[in-house]
Amino acid sequence: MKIGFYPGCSLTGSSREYNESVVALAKALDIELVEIKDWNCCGATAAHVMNEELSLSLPARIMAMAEEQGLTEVVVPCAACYNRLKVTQHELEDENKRTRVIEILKLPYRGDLKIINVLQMLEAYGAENIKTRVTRPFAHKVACYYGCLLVRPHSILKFDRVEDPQSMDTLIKGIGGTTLDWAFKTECCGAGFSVSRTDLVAKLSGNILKDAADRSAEAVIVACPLCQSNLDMRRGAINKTLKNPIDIPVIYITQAIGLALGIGAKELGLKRHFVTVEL
Amino acid sequence: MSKIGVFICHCGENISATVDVERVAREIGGMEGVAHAIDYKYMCSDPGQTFIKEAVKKYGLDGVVVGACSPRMHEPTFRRACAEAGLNPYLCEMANLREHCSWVHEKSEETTEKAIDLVKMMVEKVKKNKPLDSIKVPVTKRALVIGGGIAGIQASLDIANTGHKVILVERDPSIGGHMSQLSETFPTLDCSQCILTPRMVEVAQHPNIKLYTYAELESLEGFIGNFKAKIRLKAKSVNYSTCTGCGACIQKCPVKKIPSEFNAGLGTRTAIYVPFPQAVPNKPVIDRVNCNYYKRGACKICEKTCQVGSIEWDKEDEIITEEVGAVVLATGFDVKGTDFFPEYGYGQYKDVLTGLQFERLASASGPTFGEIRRPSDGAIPKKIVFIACAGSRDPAKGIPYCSKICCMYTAKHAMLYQHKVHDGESTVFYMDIRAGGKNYEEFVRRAIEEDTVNYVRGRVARVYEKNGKLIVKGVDTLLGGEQVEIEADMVVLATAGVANCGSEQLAQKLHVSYDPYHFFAEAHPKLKPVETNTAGIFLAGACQAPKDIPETVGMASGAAVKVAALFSNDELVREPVVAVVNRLAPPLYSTCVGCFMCETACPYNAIEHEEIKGRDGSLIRTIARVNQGLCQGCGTCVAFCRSKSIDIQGYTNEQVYAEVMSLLND
Amino acid sequence: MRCYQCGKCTAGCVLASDMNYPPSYLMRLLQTGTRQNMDKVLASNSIWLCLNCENCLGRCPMEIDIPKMMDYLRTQAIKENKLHPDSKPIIAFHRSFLDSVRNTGRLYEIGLVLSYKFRTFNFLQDLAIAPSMYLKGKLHLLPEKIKDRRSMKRIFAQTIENAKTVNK
Amino acid sequence: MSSNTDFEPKIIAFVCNWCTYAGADLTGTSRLKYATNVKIVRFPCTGRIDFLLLLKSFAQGADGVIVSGCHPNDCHYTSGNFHARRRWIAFRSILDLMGVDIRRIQYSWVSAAEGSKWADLVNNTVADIRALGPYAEYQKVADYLEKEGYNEEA
Ligand SMILES: Cc1cc2nc3c(=O)[nH]c(=O)nc-3n(C[C@H](O)[C@H](O)[C@H](O)COP(=O)(O)OP(=O)(O)OC[C@H]3O[C@@H](n4cnc5c(N)ncnc54)[C@H](O)[C@@H]3O)c2cc1C
Ligand SMILES: Cc1cc2nc3c(=O)[nH]c(=O)nc-3n(C[C@H](O)[C@H](O)[C@H](O)COP(=O)(O)OP(=O)(O)OC[C@H]3O[C@@H](n4cnc5c(N)ncnc54)[C@H](O)[C@@H]3O)c2cc1C
Ligand code: SF4
Ligand code: SF4
Ligand code: SF4
Ligand code: SF4
Ligand code: SF4
Ligand code: SF4
Ligand code: SF4
Ligand code: SF4
Repeated sequence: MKIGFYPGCSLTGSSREYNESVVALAKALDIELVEIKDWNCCGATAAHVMNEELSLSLPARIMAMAEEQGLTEVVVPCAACYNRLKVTQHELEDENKRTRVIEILKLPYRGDLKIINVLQMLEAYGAENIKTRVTRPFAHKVACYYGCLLVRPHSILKFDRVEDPQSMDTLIKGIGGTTLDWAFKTECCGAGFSVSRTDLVAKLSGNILKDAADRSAEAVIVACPLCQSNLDMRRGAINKTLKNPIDIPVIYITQAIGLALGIGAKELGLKRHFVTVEL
Repeated sequence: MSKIGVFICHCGENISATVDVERVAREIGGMEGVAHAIDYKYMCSDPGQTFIKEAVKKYGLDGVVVGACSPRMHEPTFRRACAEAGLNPYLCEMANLREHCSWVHEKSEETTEKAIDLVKMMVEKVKKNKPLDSIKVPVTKRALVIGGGIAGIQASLDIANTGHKVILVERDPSIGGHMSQLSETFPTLDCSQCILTPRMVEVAQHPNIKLYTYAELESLEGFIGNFKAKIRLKAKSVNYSTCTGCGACIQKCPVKKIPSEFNAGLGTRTAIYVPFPQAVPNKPVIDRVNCNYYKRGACKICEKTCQVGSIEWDKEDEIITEEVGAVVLATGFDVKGTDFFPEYGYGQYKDVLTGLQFERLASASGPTFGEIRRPSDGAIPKKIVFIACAGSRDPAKGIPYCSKICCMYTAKHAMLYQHKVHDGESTVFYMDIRAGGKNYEEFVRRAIEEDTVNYVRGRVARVYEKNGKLIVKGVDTLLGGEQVEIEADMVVLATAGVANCGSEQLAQKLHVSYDPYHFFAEAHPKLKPVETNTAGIFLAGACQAPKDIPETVGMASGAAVKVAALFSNDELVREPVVAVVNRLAPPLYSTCVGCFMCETACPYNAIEHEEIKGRDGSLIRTIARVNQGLCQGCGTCVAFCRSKSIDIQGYTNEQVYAEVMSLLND
Repeated sequence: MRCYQCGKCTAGCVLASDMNYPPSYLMRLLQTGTRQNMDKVLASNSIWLCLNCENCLGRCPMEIDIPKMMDYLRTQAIKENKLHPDSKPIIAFHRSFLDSVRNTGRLYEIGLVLSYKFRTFNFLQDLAIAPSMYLKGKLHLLPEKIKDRRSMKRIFAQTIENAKTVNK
Repeated sequence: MSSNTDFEPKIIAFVCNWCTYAGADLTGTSRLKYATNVKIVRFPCTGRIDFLLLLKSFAQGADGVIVSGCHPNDCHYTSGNFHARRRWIAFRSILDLMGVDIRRIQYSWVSAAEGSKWADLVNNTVADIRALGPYAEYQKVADYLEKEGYNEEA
């Protein structure tokens, strides 16, 4: 199985461990990831907030490059990038916007690339292999945290259910884990405010962690580097807002499955987290 | 050549003040085909009518035109006069010289000329008029009522009490509908079953009512006064003529865990069951889907228990035919389940209930014998949140309309809760309180003021469970959007009232229209609320739109009166203003080419297919035929027919052309 | 605007209590259509605090796209230079982020943080976590650059640096 | 547009029995005044109105035509007026094709309660048609009817 791959900036920087675990897991599941050549940043929230055409042009270039490379399907592990790419694709169905963006890019753009997130990739191409290759069942009670960007806007992403998504829970159950029925699956963690309004991130992420901890989760499972860094890297700031500090780790779904398949902690980048992972 | 009589009226001075009536009579008198033309002060008076009658006889008139007021006023008068003189009434027409001429124009040459034109038009039309006979259709004086909720019960009793026979068809094993599930009813808080049960019994015992429970309409053919209904009697597996209703079989049936429909899923029932203790008829049916014997071929405990041998294993559905003259549709409504709203719990939290489930909890005959207890653990909830408009007024996920009854029943629920749990706290999240009705607003105020129900204006965004509590995240919009979070023990959703499942198919079987939400459509939103646009089929109750009991009962009685009025005659007499497809001598038969454009156009399904067969019985052609019982005379088909084969009596192409040409041909 | 003030957006908005005007209130202000209330909206922190998390949109019975309106209002506030103080660090962050993308085609996190600190004069912030980030291999000292950096210059020149392009 | 002041247009109104005819009756009972140029032909429903009749009217010398019935949703026969409106849309293009000035056909809704609307409709139509002048191309329509027969799209 061969599939296009857009890592995005976070995965090459502050969320390297996500990249490492995606790559390691893909290898273990016989999925060949073909990185888009000379890819650029999707612009994230910054472009979205500051200028609409910019926010469409940056993702459009990525997709144009992938199309040029002959890719038909691209997995985008970062939920923020996934969201930007999908929304851009949707927006560019509008003739005028598309013409304008093609004029800016000076690249052909068709818009028929299939953009999927990591959960969809694992569902579609990994489910069977995961089942047969589990060597170390992931016997933990965890809270699956989807965040906002993976499921909203539903009308465009058309992924899972908005209020109570299940795809990550199903994957975790598939490797022997137990998942919580909890309330904050898709509440916002503060997203792009990590640097500019750490106080708000601490409050929002704090609420999320608290609910998971109250329900005695052993870990929070995520599929987005923004969520991960807010819940993990900002733990110091979060714990300052809470009565009882919380020490449950926040790991990627790819790391959880990697562990179950017997991939080493180092290979999965588990050492890079701020909150020590002992699972 | 025609011999037409023309009578111009002064209407005192109403016409003659601006129109030179003598000149009108004079000029018309000179028209080709006019045998007699006069003017007179009051044509509708006795002497005026006598002039007409005498002229008909004296001149042997074959057409009459009265130039007077609007035909909407006196056409029947003058047609009757003609008929009395022996002239076919449909050979009499009126020219509207008052409303359309003298009253709307100044006195002038033009006004008189217009009056002359108007009379000319009618003279030309009358020349083309043909004698018509009013249509008589026989009436079968027996009514079919579909649905045995309070609407169907009321309509059946009212019709039966006028002395006519009623056939009541109910889908479930018992009549009663939603009302039988209710605890106490607003705005008086009287016990629902106490007022309903006597009527249910009355239905069962009424000599004029034939009750078919566990039955559904299979098909309906025919037209007003003359319907043929095929009814499917679903196999009950119990012989009702011998069953005593002792209930021994029910006690012994080992399949006990089937969610009870009557208790809205909160209680259980057996496979052989009577839906509720007061059921009418109070005899069981076997639910074949869940019965061990039908599922696996073994059990038959009920059969062994039954002393009178009433179990019939091999009974099959039976289809019977009934002839009826009118139909009352009373199939009611349904409520949406809790899974309608993902953010309120996906139907996954046991203590998030629908209003109907709360009714069962509050009902003395319910699963908790009237104590408000949580389905999850049986505890008495100390804090309870009611969410109004849960599904209604929500174009995004629900339905855009207001379900109308839920503001009231929510107030009732909060009140009942406060009466039963004295130290309880209840909060209602609402958007508007719609309490239009006699004593309704007072009722809601009582909930707020006397029973201290906490009303918060704002919608709830989310409900989730934590530590056995339901966390309700709402807002108080009257405090500028302050978030309100309540840790509740129970949440009750005022879920939307929606059309009954299958109502669309039923409407299609009956050829009645339905609205975009699948509620049956009334013929006119204000003036014909109980009629459908199919003559002879009437509506009662919540099948037309969500409504409460008083309105339902009023509507049911209204429908019953319509049926009784229809049954008050042996024959229906109708204006012959209906469409006809022309008929010619063989081998032509008709100019109709059988395209059935008329069929697609007709809003009343009045077009039928007629097969023309040769002497040997072989099919020559299929052409259109109008069912005069169904045709309402709108004429839409006429405009659709390209071969001009269908025409409408009284407004034929010929007649209308004659009118138009009289105006333009000079 | 079809908003009927049910308040469901506010009930579920994670930052409603930090906003000058919670989302439903903001919608009401806009609904009045007066200049006075528009000014209130533009000068509020609500439009800057909104995270575009779309909780409100996902639940609004009238499907009102509040996040999209927020996008528009932010651009409008910048254009009219009516900025609530809360907007400063947020805009500074976005600008620094985009600078990095413009120059390298990707996000250069150290560069971003440095540039952000110059913009906000908040030199102490994040001092605590940067070293551990570096130690955990989460920060690159040198920027990663894409080859076709000219395309980035062109995209920026024709969009955000082009005075004529505004958010719709 | 003053050249036609002494031109008195001939206008025929095709109206339905339930709404507009009754509306025009109300104009009368309210004693509202309007121009004498319009003569009403009564139909059960606008759905009955056959557009051949409109063409014939023009061919025979009408200068303008009014078609009016119940408001949408108020149709006495549920849907007749919808059919009429749909056909009118199709009919417009035929008229256009033939070179008939569609401004000469006034399509409107007048309910039984709109007596003054009827008066306004008549007066406005008369003014409009007077401004347009006598309908001179009737021969075209007559030829068309002769040649093509009638092939209105339903
Ligand atoms: C939670 C709740 C509380 C309420 N509280 C009150 C109150 O306090 N006071 C008040 O005035 N009103 C109240 N109402 C409203 C009341 O229930 C309705 O007004 C009333 O039930 C309408 O009666 P109906 O006969 O039209 O419909 P239904 O009660 O729905 O009866 C319809 C009947 O038709 C049968 N049926 C359906 N389809 C078919 C078919 N195809 N063939 C044959 N039979 C069919 C059904 O089985 C049913 O028996 C409440 C409603 C709800 C949901
Ligand atoms: C401002 C306003 C606007 C409305 N708009 C709408 C609307 O848009 N849509 C709608 O559906 N409804 C509307 N309504 C409501 C509507 O007017 C009523 O529903 C309707 O008129 C009620 O009809 P009725 O015959 O019961 O009473 P009424 O119309 O009041 O008729 C009662 C009749 O009885 C006569 N009468 C009274 N006492 C005696 C007596 N002792 N002996 C003999 N005769 C007597 C009266 O003279 C009168 O003719 C409106 C009402 C108002 C006030
Ligand atoms: S017939 Fe009509 S116009 Fe003549 S007097 Fe009677 S009411 Fe008046
Ligand atoms: S045969 Fe069926 S209905 Fe009878 S007792 Fe057994 S399970 Fe119950
Ligand atoms: S035991 Fe027999 S008689 Fe008694 S209720 Fe059952 S079927 Fe009827
Ligand atoms: S009746 Fe009240 S609760 Fe029900 S939909 Fe209407 S406003 Fe909402
Ligand atoms: S539209 Fe005319 S030709 Fe066609 S089936 Fe009907 S009557 Fe016959
Ligand atoms: S006149 Fe109307 S109701 Fe009668 S057949 Fe024609 S379309 Fe149907
Ligand atoms: S949820 Fe939608 S309708 Fe309700 S207040 Fe917010 S924007 Fe308005
Ligand atoms: S998108 Fe903005 S306004 Fe809407 S819920 Fe999220 S933060 Fe609140």
